[in-house]
Amino acid sequence: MRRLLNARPRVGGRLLLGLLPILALVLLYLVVATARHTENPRDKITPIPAAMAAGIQTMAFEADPRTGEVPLVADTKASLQRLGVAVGLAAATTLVLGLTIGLLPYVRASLGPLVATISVIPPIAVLPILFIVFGLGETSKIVLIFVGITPVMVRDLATHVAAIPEEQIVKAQTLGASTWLTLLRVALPQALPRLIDSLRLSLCPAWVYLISAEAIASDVGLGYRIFLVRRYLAMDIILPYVVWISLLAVIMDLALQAWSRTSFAWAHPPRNAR
Amino acid sequence: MRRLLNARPRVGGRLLLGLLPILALVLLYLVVATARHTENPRDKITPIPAAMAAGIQTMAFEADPRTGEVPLVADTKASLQRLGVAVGLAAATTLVLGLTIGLLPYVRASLGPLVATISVIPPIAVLPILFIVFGLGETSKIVLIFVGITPVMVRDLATHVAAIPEEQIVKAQTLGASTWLTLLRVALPQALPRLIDSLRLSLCPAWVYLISAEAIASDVGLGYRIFLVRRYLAMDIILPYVVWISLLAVIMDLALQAWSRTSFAWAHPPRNAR
Amino acid sequence: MSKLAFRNVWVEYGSKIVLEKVDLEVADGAFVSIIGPSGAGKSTFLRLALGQEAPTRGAILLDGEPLSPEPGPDRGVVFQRYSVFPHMNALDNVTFGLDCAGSPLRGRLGGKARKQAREAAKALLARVGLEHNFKTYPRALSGGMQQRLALAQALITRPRILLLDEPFGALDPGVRLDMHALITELWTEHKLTILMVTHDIKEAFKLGTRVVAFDKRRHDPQAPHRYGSTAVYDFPLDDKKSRAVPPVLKALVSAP
Amino acid sequence: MSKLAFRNVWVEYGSKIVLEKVDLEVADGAFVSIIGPSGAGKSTFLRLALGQEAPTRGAILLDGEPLSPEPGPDRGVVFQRYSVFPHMNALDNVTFGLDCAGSPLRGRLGGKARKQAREAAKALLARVGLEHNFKTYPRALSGGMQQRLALAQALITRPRILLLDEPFGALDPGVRLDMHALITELWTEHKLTILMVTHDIKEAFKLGTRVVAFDKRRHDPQAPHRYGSTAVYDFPLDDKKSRAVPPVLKALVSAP
Amino acid sequence: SPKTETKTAAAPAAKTYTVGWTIYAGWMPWPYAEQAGIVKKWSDKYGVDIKVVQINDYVESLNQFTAGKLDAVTSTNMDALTIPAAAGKDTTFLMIGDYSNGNDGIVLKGGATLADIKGRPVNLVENSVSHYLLARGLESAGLKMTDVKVVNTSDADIVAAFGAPETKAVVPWNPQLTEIKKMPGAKQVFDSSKIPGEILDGLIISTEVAKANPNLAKALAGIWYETTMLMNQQDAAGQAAREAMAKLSGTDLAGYESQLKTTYLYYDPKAALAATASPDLVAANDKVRKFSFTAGLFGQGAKSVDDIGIEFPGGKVLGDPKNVKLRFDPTYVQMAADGKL
Ligand SMILES: Nc1ncnc2c1ncn2[C@@H]1O[C@H](COP(=O)(O)OP(=O)(O)OP(=O)(O)O)[C@@H](O)[C@H]1O
Ligand SMILES: Nc1ncnc2c1ncn2[C@@H]1O[C@H](COP(=O)(O)OP(=O)(O)OP(=O)(O)O)[C@@H](O)[C@H]1O
Ligand SMILES: [Mg+2]
Ligand SMILES: [Mg+2]
Repeated sequence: MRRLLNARPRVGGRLLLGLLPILALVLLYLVVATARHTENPRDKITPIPAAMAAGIQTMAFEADPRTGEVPLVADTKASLQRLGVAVGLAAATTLVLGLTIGLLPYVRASLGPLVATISVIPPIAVLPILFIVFGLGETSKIVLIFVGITPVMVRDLATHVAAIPEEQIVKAQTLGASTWLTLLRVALPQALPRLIDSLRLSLCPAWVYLISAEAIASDVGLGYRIFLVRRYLAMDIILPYVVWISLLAVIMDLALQAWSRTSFAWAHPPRNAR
Repeated sequence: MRRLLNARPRVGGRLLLGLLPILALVLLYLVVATARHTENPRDKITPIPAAMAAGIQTMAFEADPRTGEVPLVADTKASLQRLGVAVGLAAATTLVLGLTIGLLPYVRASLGPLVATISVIPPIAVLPILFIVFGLGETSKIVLIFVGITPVMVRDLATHVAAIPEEQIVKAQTLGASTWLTLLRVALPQALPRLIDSLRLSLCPAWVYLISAEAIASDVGLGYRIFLVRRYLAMDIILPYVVWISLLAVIMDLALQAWSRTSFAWAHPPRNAR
Repeated sequence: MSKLAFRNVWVEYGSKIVLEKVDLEVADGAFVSIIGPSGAGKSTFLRLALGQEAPTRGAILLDGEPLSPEPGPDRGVVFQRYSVFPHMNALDNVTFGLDCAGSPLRGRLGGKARKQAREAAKALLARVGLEHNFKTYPRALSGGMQQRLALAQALITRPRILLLDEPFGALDPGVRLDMHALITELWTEHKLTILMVTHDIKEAFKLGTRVVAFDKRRHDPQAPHRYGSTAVYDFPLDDKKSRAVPPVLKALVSAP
Repeated sequence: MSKLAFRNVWVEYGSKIVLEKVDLEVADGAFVSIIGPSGAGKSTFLRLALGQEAPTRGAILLDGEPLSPEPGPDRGVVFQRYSVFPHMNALDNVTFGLDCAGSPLRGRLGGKARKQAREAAKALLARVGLEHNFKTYPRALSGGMQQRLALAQALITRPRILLLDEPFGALDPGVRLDMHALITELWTEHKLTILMVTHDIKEAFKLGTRVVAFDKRRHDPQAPHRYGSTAVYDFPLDDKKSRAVPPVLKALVSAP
Repeated sequence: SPKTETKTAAAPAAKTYTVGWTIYAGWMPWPYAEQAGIVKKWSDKYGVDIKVVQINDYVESLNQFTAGKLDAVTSTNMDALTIPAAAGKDTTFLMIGDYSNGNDGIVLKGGATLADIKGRPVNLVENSVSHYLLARGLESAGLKMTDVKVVNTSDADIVAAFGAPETKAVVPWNPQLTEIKKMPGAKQVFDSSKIPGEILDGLIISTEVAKANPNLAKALAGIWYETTMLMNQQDAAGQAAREAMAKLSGTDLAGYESQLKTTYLYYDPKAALAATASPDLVAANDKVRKFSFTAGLFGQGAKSVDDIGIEFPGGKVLGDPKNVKLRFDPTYVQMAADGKL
């Protein structure tokens, strides 16, 4: 018999193996839900698929009379907009700060310690402060996401840029590059794929901060809706919303990955067979 | 004049430069606080240092008559305990899953996709589910932290272990190592420093989840206190608490870093001068 | 009696044929140098001998028995890089093989066995000139020292066959010469059978008792993967004179 | 007239003296090989010439003027590694120097200038044998090809001085020989002054018109940092005969 | 002098006034008024710009009011006293909308009477009216606060909390109370109908803002009473209004009407006026302020229960008359009752 270490599943088997635990979880849920439903037909905690379908129907296909909009669509739009603005701002800030901190010793000396300090403060702790300073509008939500993900990203990018071999920096200068051109044509392009990686890692925290902010003050948004219906323990709406949020998160992750692979092919070594 | 790129501050100047922006922020706060205080002596949003000192005095040096404990001490103890248990469990799980997923193709094929999927789900979204399944006690708080940080850590560690050069794995086998011994003596020791790095990165999210959980249902803890006193806008207590949390986070980060440097010196290349 | 035999061995990846119809017998105690252009399947051939990979067709026999389809302690190996464990110091790298053999559960010997293992490892390290570096981690060793360490590590389990994949490719010329002397000594001393892949044709002829060249017999420019490589030349080197490099090979492994 | 002159140059890091009292004049068009044991300060010396580092004492003059204290386009450089930009293909790597010169704001030429730059770069790439790899990224190039690319990249801005820090140290012997031929041709063609650091003493004598050896004049085993290195030997190589390696140097740079 | 009045109104008209609300049976008229165009109608009439915004988290909405980001907000009398007023913000109770008449309750899991609560952990929003209700309940059962262990629990999660095995007692308000009562093993042992008139809900406004622009206060009173009278109609229009409010609070008509049953809503301004003028109001608030002070809700600096002054109609003041921070002002309810809006 081969050592487990050396045994490799075939391509088809690999797919099946990967789906198995996910399917097992779904099945487990169905069994539990049916059992609880049989015992107590009014059980709200583990809704059966039919109940969830009804929940999805009201949230995703019927317009809310007050706003005239389909709740799921309106929530998704609002949340994605907040997320998009915040993540966009964070990426832009990260580029500027990460590049200069990583490349220019004077900027590193002055801003490095500040960024390192800020990056360890749990942003949720300052949430009450944010609301008081920025009010309840879009600003405080965007600021929370921004404050939550930017310092870590800046720190990561600065470290990456600082690790560009000294040889390259010297080489650029011997080819006539100024500080600006070294930044623009040597550091920036090498920073971009790392920034995308960093963004991918930051998306999960970004969602967390978005949902936390929407839970406290909002009248639309995916996080708002989940917290709103929590009062009624409406798991038939919460569960589909969670699945939907996860789906959006997965899609964003894949999109960023694809972008990096197509636009910065040089940064992606051919995949290891192992 | 030298290019900005090549200009390096001296050692002494570097320290000063690093402190400058932090001091500037503190100063800015003092100016704003004093101005607001002059205008409205009962202003609670930007407490002056004297008010904060009083806040610190009640929270950190006087026992709460109801419980007989000093609130800051009790909160810190409770929070650190939750954090410690959750992070410990997460680290242990990460080791087992990360090592096996990274090293054994069959485990990778079956659990890899599941972990990848779970790691993008924002844990806050599933919080209501956690409460229902695990109740309101310590368990759900610990589970939230655990669920929040483990998948990302497992994914990271598995990637790292999978990147151990094939040559080393083959070499171990030619030296008579079984799957178990390869795991124990080749993969595990190389995974440990990475696990510590990963833990350092996870501490900030861990704090976030801890505070979120404590904000929702608790009777002691740092996050509980911040969200409780929020109702009187007691910034004189919130601000010192935030500083205290940040301090704890910094200390943990430094401790982990020091541990890695002393115990796994082989994994730390001598620092770059640049 | 022949020791290692390749019988009509093929290696295919999908429609891509890497090795075809390899028939080769390696005698006990031989030092076989393997040369050939990049991509000719030299490393693949070594992986077959190692058991790291199985042939898609044909058989590999060791002493007449089918070769165990996994790497094991009877065949040692030294790669060009990543051949030692970065998290163990030199001594631990060498004792690792004894730890595995003697302690299948903990992977660490204890008590007297441990002491004996360390003595043996120290002797072997001294043999390869690392007597002053027992406690040094690989990162702090030069390339040449790392490869010496890898040799000591591979030899501690007394393998019958030693497989080397460009073991000296990353070394400076001076260091390389020292290593040549060392490997020749160890080969004699431990009565090894050695298969060594190299890009350096002079090295191949200097060290080997036999030089095997891999290349494609036929090239189809329209379908470069249609044909695989095989052993196109096989030179036994019995006397000193034959150690000059035959002109036909010079073209084969010229610089890229 | 002398071109590059080092006058009583010292380099100290705190109390550690790396170079002391270096006095050296390099004539126009010279090919100076620099050898010496590891840690002798060869790279430090090159960094001085590059302007990447300033001497703690003494002066460096270029044509009688103090050397600009920063790297600039008059002095090209090729390092052992990391000498080309991984995010640019071969052609972009070479045009980079022209882009910088012609477009200080965007760092990219446009229109006709761009076309001209690309033509020049293509010609230079063809010159170093990379005419089939314009679009290739460095990762997909072999080590030898990367160093060829680095040479083309350095030469496009027509530097007067070319600094090489172990440019061939990581290459296979066969490839190395090809590079020797190439650098000699380019040196003649472009009328360059070359300072080349190498660990390979034969290479130093084969290529250079002059060989300078760095080492400490005095060793104090109790305080190894008390004394710095300097140019202890300086061999002008005018005729073919003198190109044999003097025995005194063999000890200096023996393998570690 | 209607001329001068329009002038003073015109000057700050450039400012948009923000009114915050949170989900609670007695506050649902606000979002409905906005949806039905009633807000716009009264805004236009008085030349003020009013924006009605929902805040998900109740405590946060009061914080925002204290910080000046909201000009008016829905609140209980106790929270108005302990959050903005205790923070030094001069706050006016513009109108009493309702009192909780069973909207807040103490629910035990397995237990017949309130006395069974002894020794149990109790999940509630700490320092809120729930906390007050618990105190009053314990008092009635001859128990002390130290007989139970309070666990702070977010109101949004209290339903889920009740499902957890270690939860033994909760003090929720509606709509959560209704949900919890439906759960197996739930038994309500005390509710706010036993302390009528003590837990008051209404709209509070910054005294400064109200003084600067009385038209805003008038418009708000107008909006409120038009809406409450509409929802009180037992016809199709009234039912439509209640149905919309039900939907806005995330439930259905039946659910909402059952919540209204336990809410004593002053649909008619005359009734509200009477309640505002009644001496019962003073007595109720006296109880509330004493509880609040004992619980430490007046903040660090407060030395005595009389530190903060509460002014009632007719000039009666509880506490320090020189530091009046909470005012029950009948002016606008009176105008509504007189039909002068
Ligand atoms: N897993 C694989 N799937 C597909 N093709 C492979 C795989 N492994 C190796 N090959 C191909 O097999 C051929 C032989 O590879 P191999 O590494 O054995 O060559 P080599 O002679 O060792 O070359 P080099 O001198 O560059 O090391 C190459 O064309 C390579 O691309
Ligand atoms: N920034 C620095 N601070 C302190 N010491 C340094 C610094 N840079 C170099 N050195 C020391 O200066 C000495 C010379 O280094 P250098 O790299 O010039 O040697 P080298 O001759 O190029 O060696 P090699 O052959 O290994 O490349 C070494 O001892 C090195 O440790
Ligand atoms: Mg190979
Ligand atoms: Mg050097």
